[in-house]
Amino acid sequence: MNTKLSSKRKPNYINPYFGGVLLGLLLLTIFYVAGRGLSATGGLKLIVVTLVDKIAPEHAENNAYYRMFLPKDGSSPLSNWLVFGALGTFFGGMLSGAISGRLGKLRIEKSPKISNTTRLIAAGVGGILFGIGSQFGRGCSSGAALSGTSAFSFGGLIIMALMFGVGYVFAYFFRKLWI
Amino acid sequence: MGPLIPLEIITGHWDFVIALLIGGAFGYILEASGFSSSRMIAGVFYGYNFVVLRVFFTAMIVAMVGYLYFSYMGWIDMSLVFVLPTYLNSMLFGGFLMGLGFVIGGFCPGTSYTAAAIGKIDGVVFAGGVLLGIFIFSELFPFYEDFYVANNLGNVTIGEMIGVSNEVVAFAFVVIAIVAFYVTSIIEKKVRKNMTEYKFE
Amino acid sequence: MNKKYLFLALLMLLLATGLLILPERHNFQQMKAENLMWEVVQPTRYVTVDQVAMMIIDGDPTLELVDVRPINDFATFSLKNAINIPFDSLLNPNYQGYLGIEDMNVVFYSNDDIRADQSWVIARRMGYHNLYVMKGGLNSWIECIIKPLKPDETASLNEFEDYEFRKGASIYFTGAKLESSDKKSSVNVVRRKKGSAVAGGC
Amino acid sequence: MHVHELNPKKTLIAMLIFAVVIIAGLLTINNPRLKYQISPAQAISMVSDNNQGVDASKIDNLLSASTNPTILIDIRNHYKFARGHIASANNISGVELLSEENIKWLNELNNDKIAVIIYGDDPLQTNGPWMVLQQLGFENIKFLKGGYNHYVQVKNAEKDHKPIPTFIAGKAKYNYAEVAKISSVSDTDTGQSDKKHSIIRHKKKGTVTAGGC
Repeated sequence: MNTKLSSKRKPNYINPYFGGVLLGLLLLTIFYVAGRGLSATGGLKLIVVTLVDKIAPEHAENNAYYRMFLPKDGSSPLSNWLVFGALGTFFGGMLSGAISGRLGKLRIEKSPKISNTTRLIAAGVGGILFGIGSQFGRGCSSGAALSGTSAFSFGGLIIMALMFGVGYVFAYFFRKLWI
Repeated sequence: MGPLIPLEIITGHWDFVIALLIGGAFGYILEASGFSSSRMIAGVFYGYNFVVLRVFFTAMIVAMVGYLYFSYMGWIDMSLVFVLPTYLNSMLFGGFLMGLGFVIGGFCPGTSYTAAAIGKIDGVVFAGGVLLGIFIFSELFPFYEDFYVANNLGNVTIGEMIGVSNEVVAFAFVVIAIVAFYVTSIIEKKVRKNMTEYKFE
Repeated sequence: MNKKYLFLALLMLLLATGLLILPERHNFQQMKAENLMWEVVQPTRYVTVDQVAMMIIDGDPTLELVDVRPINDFATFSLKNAINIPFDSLLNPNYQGYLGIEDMNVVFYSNDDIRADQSWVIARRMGYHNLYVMKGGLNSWIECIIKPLKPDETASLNEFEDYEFRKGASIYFTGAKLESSDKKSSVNVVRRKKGSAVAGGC
Repeated sequence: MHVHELNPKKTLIAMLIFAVVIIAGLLTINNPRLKYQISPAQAISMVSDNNQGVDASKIDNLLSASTNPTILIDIRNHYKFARGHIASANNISGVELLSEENIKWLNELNNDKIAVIIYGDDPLQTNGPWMVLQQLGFENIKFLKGGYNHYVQVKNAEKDHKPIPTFIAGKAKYNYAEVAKISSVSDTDTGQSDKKHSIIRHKKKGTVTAGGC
């Protein structure tokens, strides 16, 4: 579909509607197979739980939140659907990048107006905010907003609306980061 | 018929293989749609690139409509599909933080994995940030334990909340999505005319 | 703008409209009669009073005893931690939350086993899983567990072993019953939960 | 508009496949062969009515009636049927009863208002299949109270000119709260419960698969 003229300069992404339909069908598949939605942060959460449990088991046992995700039978929290899903996401992205030639050397993508450090700090801060928010919201953009809303969860709709709404409200203040 | 795992049609460790496959497909679709680029994602907030909205809404309406048809045909038992419970207070707060994190960091966790996978340092840093954020949240959990579970509405669906059937909700979403697709494509065109600095990564 | 987009939009709208105009289907979530009959004739859906006693004594967390007798009967006597769902209230939405809890094995009991069995058939038709009937009901419970009869001299070793267990169980239940009469108000209420905390995802 | 968004050819193909799957699914919705005629709520109120069974003592008259004799169906397995059954009974298991021919046959009987009585060994064995058939709308199908074991007792009692035992179902035989409180309850209860005791002993002897409790 790419015109030959510009195929060098422009990455050959797929049509976003096509991606959307595929993602929708994937959601349907996971509803059909697993009876739940996609998840991205769940895997990271279990990694955190495992790390804390390894380093300070008593501390993990005393914290109500860690305890919630430590399997009662003493098995590793890592042997969980969510962790494998997150791993799959990573490798799936890598595969797609390799196929369409985007897999490359380490680099930073940013607006030309800001320095690399600024971009990395922003990414880190954004990640921390997202990490905390995803725990309060019981799901991230894929788990709560996308899968939740698709399964008609009211909470998922709230998170989706807020995520985009707040994004628009604060977009003005952070425009330098992007434009 | 479905869902297969809750009905124990698929058991044992096969579900991990399936998780890996579905996760892989998820990552592939995200990356191929361009979600590994934070500037592309952030474009949704500045009007120069609405690819996030397109993928997101298309996926949602296809899934919603398909889900209802599948349930109608008896392929999926809706009562066995997980409906995210609504804890109003903590979800409002969480949504707020995520919106903020979204516009500052330019990723969400799933997309940051794919960005990291193709070698973007900012993606790695974002994923690390998420990890740190979850750790901070867990460590401070005792301070807001009550807030975390306050105002629990249970596994309530959108339809139940506003008093219509899920079919109507799905229809409304389809209409909204189509209108949004049209409007955003016009906005995008206008914004891009005035933009010289943005190029595809 | 490509015309195909217009077509796509129309197709999506059409599919969504289809959802609105589809005729309602009743009962499709209920179990097919053939399957129901097949399960009805399986003896595996019964549990003996000995098994129930064993599970109670072991504190099996998956056991959910459901008393289908009327409220008054339940108030005068019930098994430990049992939940009361009177037979005529089986379809009452307030009670249905107790059925279909993941990983819970529901054991119906009544005076004998017929009422419990009827509850089983109705609940199974409604599509609930992991349901059992306590064979012999409370009558059997009294005869076997509370007042076990000593087997004849000629009885097999198995029967004597059963008897030993029942004697012990009898002491457990009659002794524990007296103390636990006030504990009963704190019966842990298990509400239907979709998925566990971990399944909450993300 | 991006270059790659100009032509949604693949999107169209994917969407068309999606639509075709849905339409194919809708066209092939298989309506169940057997439909429940009464709702679960109706079923509950119907089985709550205790007069659905047929007494063992009346069964011979029904079977030998000159007009519209009752059809008797033994739902036990072939082995037990061979060891003894009520004369003129047909041996059809519960699952077999739902086969296409049998449903057709039962429908004809239902239309002709010919009563059908099913029985198993004991009430428990009879109850489930009977309820399924009742919920499928066979109003003519009744069950034998107490099952085959009780029938044998009745016949034996008749032969020995003893009082015919009555069948009681669903009743509490003990005052549970009382019995459960004191572990050493004397065996000599009131006369009434003594009588019920004897019934139970009879029942146990008759049961082939003893050791029920």
